[in-house]
Amino acid sequence: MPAPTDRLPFELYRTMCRIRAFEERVGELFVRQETAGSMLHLSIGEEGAAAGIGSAMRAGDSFTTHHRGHGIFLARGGQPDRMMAEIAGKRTGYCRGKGGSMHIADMGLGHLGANAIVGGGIPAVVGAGLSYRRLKKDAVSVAFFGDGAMQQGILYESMNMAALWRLPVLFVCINNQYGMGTRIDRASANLAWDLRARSFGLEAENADGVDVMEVRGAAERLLAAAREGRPGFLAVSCYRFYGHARMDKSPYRTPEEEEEGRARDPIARLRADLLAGDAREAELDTIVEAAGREMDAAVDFAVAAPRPEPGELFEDVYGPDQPAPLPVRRRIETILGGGVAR
Amino acid sequence: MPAPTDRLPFELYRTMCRIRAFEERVGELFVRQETAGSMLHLSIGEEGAAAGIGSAMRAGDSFTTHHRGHGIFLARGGQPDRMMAEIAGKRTGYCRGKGGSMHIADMGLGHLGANAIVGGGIPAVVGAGLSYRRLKKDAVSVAFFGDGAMQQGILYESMNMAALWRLPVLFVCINNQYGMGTRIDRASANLAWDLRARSFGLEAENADGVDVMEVRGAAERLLAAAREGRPGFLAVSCYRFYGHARMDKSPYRTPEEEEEGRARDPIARLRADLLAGDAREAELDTIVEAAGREMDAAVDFAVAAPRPEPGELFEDVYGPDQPAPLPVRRRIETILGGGVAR
Amino acid sequence: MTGMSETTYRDALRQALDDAMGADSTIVVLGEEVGRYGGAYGVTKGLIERHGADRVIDAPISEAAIVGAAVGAAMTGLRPVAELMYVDFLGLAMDQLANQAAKIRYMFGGQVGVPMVLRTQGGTGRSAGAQHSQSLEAWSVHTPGLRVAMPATVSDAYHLLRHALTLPDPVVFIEHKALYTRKGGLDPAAPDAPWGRAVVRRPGRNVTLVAYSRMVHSALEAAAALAEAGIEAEVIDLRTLNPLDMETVAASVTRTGRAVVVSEACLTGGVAAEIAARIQEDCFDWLEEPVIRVAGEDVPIPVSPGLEAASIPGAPLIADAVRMMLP
Amino acid sequence: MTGMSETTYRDALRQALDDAMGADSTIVVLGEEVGRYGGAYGVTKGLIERHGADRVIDAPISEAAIVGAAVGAAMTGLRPVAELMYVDFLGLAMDQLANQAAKIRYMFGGQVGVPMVLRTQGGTGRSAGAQHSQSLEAWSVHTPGLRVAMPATVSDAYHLLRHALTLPDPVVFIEHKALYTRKGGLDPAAPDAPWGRAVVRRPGRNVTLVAYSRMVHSALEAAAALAEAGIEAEVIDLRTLNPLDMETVAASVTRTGRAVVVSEACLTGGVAAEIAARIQEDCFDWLEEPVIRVAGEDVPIPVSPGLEAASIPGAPLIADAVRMMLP
Ligand SMILES: Cc1ncc(C[n+]2csc(CCOP(=O)(O)OP(=O)(O)O)c2C)c(N)n1
Ligand SMILES: Cc1ncc(C[n+]2csc(CCOP(=O)(O)OP(=O)(O)O)c2C)c(N)n1
Ligand SMILES: [Mg+2]
Ligand SMILES: [Mg+2]
Repeated sequence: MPAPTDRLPFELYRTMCRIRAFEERVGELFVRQETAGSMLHLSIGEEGAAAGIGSAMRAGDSFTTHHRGHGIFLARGGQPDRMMAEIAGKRTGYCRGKGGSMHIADMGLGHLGANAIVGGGIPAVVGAGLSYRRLKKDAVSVAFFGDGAMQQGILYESMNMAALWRLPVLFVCINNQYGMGTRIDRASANLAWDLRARSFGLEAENADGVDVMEVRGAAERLLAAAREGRPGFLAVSCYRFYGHARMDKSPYRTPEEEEEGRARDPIARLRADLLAGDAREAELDTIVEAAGREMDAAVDFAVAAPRPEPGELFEDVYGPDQPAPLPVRRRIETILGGGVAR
Repeated sequence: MPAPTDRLPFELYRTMCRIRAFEERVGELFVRQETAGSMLHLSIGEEGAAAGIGSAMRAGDSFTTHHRGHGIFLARGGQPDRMMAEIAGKRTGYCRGKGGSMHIADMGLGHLGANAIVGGGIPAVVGAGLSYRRLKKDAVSVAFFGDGAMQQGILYESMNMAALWRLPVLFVCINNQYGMGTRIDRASANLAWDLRARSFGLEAENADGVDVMEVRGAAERLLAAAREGRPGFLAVSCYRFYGHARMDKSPYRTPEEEEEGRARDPIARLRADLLAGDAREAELDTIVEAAGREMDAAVDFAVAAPRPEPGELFEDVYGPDQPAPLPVRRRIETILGGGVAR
Repeated sequence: MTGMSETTYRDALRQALDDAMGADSTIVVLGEEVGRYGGAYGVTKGLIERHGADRVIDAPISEAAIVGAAVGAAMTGLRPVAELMYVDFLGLAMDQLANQAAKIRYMFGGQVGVPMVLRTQGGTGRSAGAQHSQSLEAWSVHTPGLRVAMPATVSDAYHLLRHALTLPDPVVFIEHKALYTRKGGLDPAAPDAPWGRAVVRRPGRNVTLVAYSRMVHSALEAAAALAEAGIEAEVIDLRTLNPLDMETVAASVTRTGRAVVVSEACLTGGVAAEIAARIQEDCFDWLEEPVIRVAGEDVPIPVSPGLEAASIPGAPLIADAVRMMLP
Repeated sequence: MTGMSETTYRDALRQALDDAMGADSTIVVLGEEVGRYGGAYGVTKGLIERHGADRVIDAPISEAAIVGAAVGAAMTGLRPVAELMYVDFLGLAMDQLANQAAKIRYMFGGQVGVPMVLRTQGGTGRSAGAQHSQSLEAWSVHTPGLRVAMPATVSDAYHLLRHALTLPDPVVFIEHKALYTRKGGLDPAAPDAPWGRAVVRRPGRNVTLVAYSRMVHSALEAAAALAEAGIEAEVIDLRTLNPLDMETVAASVTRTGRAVVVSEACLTGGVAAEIAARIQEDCFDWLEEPVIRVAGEDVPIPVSPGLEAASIPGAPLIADAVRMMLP
């Protein structure tokens, strides 16, 4: 549900500030060792992609993300407290603490899941597109992935299928210039990825992620086309402000490059644009502060949240009504007690 | 080793006639149930690709093929008798009867292997390219595959790697219009496959497989470029004259389409061209007859050849000097005899 | 259709798909050559005419994306039947099967399931070579979250597939290429046993033969040969490998005191190891002899027909193993 | 370098690669982030500076093609070390590993081998979640043609890798992410035992604990705890899963009469089943109790640290299993 046009830039500003505030706090939480897992990938610098595309999607649309997907989820309505709790491995998190940052999902909001396999979540949107067509649902499914996934074969298999079957699907590459320590030009022989997409039968556009309005415009066009059975590809260029994961200090980048990259800040850019229009500093500061408070509360929620109960280990391996796997200890007790261990 | 230019068309004619004669006979052998295996894929109609490219390659170059690779192997020097024996599952075949039609190989001639996995043999040429560069061998490695493999992700991963690392590699798609019963336009969203290849950083050309000289010309250019570190892609269009496998009667094609397709016969075409030049019928007939005699002899060789010995089942699972796997019967005897079954 | 009739394994599978698609409009069939061609082994022949190209979908040769698309479809309201033409192609799609389909319900805290069936076929018997003849059920059996069914009979071909198409979780459904033309009785109203239960195909008191898929028939053949020498072998058909019905197996082995596990898959690391390990766990005090595995040789499958046949167990080896076991 | 010195598992692996590359110019290292980044877990750090970008090759995120390229390179004169950053990514490359690398020598009648090493790491311990914490050795162990090594100690990290780099066949070399910082002694001139032989890490007479990779240390911990109660557990480190040294295992079990197999991989269908099946085959008459498996739970690995830890066996469960087994 896009906001009325004149409020849109403010809404996008708010979304981007919320993402940034979320990521900053989740990074601190990591340092405090309150997050679950050794891997935490922050999307700071990539807010333009998340907000621009997320805002152009509709209720009912679905998506998958890569491992750097907090921002996208927030832009699609993810609740920061339940997200933060999930990232902390807590029971009140979106996935009851079993998924964490890299496997967060929410069927209610159409989040078909983050993925720790580069490219792993891409073909699911082809399947979702098949569903929507067969079930006559007016919805688009969007795969978000990084530039690294441009080298995974399954992307091209999926692109071809979506185009062949004219499915309501959009492929979005968030090109932050690096896959871990590898710059795109050392991973990809030809960086004109829109040509790749076209050669597989897709509509294709590039957008500059520093300009959220440009991203939003491209997303609107491609989502509309996808809804009509012309699936597409959108490459959004941006810069990964910090390391690959929270521990990585990016020794493979020069300070100059990083400085230049961080200057391509979609939040600062939109703020400047808004101030050049009729926005006032105070109004924007209010947005920033509110985002900060919201995310502080999310942190508190996550830290205070309960851990999963031990027995939950065996839940949800199979569907409801299906027997749970037999714990190894129980097996051994049964065997040595002379019974049959199912 | 290309023949002197003026003899080249005659050489190509001879190669194509030999391939056709081989395939016809191997098809008959199948009907007589003398071949091993339920699967036999004939390359009749595709001789232009095999001869055109095979003749442009040099001694020392290597290649992998798909499941329809007899013609290519013959064009690279494969001995019909040992090929036929292999296809018949005989001990004097190229692979001692263990590989059959779909896994024939000959390291001596640089045949790194046919493959029963669509796309399965493609990345090996990237590895061969790495070897040649590191070992300073002036050689190119060529992957031959069908149009069906244009939808396998590993092709694009391999293309990207070859281009990124500037390897002496050529990718050749033998587009016979069908993958089993599926016409290319029902498998591939965009048929401009040369664009796909270019978008991955390769040089790319299309050639009409009915014209072996055209194929040869394109192959020469692309092999030369590959040798200089500019890997390429060549799509050769042709028509699969008969069914997918020997049993398939292609009910999914119309008789009209088949007639038209079979009219695109590279052998008939070259014969006409030669006769329009200074060739005489008798000269060409001699070539055809010699090919027939050669292949008859190959059939006799294969039929008379010995089957593998039972003990060969356990040979070559691991390298020389490595112990062979313990036969199941021996295991059971050892266990029930009270010993330790390795 | 009710009452018992004679049909083939292939036709029973087709009928299961047809009946299920009639009963559940969310079922779609997706795979290479499943539509117009009717399936490489003819299982889906006619389905596209009956249910339309919207539900019987010919896919490009993209195994990974086929399975991945099925996962996405299953998460969003469809019940897809994805087909891998050969189980040997699992290596191309294993990430989507094991890392996605199998784990999604768990990773996402039970929010959503992946009710899909991966239909495929495996095994030897057609000299199809090392890349088209494998028995790879072990990979799926070792993946929590997947169910695995391997029907041996015409009736099970129908009923296990029908049941698989009602389950909330991904099912790897592995047919056997050498069974398609096999004939047998089918009553669509009467399954041999509930899903997840093994069935005693032949009763006996001297030894228990535990088998699944085609090896059930080899075991029955061996049992018939042994009977001539007065040895009564009980033959159990596991039907599903997840669930694995050890109760039925243990009930038999605690009576017979001897167990032979038969599997076409190569011995080392195969499902027969799991079954053997469980039998000795469950029936230790009753066992007169070690649990014996009669399985495929630890070699790739050769093309040459004689070697191919020698690479997997046949009734003679099964019978010999039993003879060696008996006093 | 000669004589014993103290180092880490990570450094020993790096030294093995470094020494092997010095000795054999056909060795190249190929994988994601192996060069400039030095490997996701730092194993290859510095190799690119020492051996050049021609031999330490940073690859795009294309697991299937990485393994496939290694296969082609191995067939044409190089000895590649391909790296999969996590064993969990095997599902993307399994076709190239199992259908190509493992079968080429056999399918081609012995004409050529595929002397490559697939280095990867697995296991839990970093709350890395269901797709980054698995123990998938069973897939490779069930694939004839592959060798499989899983070092538990610093010395084996070095020596097994050095030996793998001399073998004529593809070796799947699986490190454990929780062992990289582990310290231990290394004498580059003196392996603990030849390749393919298991090693008794602690002698004992009451029970045999058979383990590999990280679980060797858990088993040793359990043995230490048991010793306090006067129970002497013998701990065997298998070191390689193919070859699988049952002689050493049987020599122990025929003395102790009791065996516990310990594996981090989920229980059903895991390598522990193969080992258990073989122990009861080989030592049936000596066993006082069934062979017990202490393995990972049959669940995907959850992220939440407490649940993750509970999903795999620890020393307490191993010790308890032994206590339950003893009279
Ligand atoms: C299949 C697979 N290969 C490798 C990895 C390890 N890995 C995790 S993130 C990453 C880099 C991904 O880069 P990109 O797709 O550009 O996403 P970014 O991290 O830049 O957002 C790699 C190599 C993985 N998780 N999955
Ligand atoms: C990975 C894989 N998927 C499916 C198959 C089954 N199959 C064998 S050949 C074939 C068609 C291949 O078509 P194409 O690549 O055009 O080669 P052609 O047979 O036309 O020469 C298919 C689907 C296979 N062998 N391997
Ligand atoms: Mg990136
Ligand atoms: Mg074709």
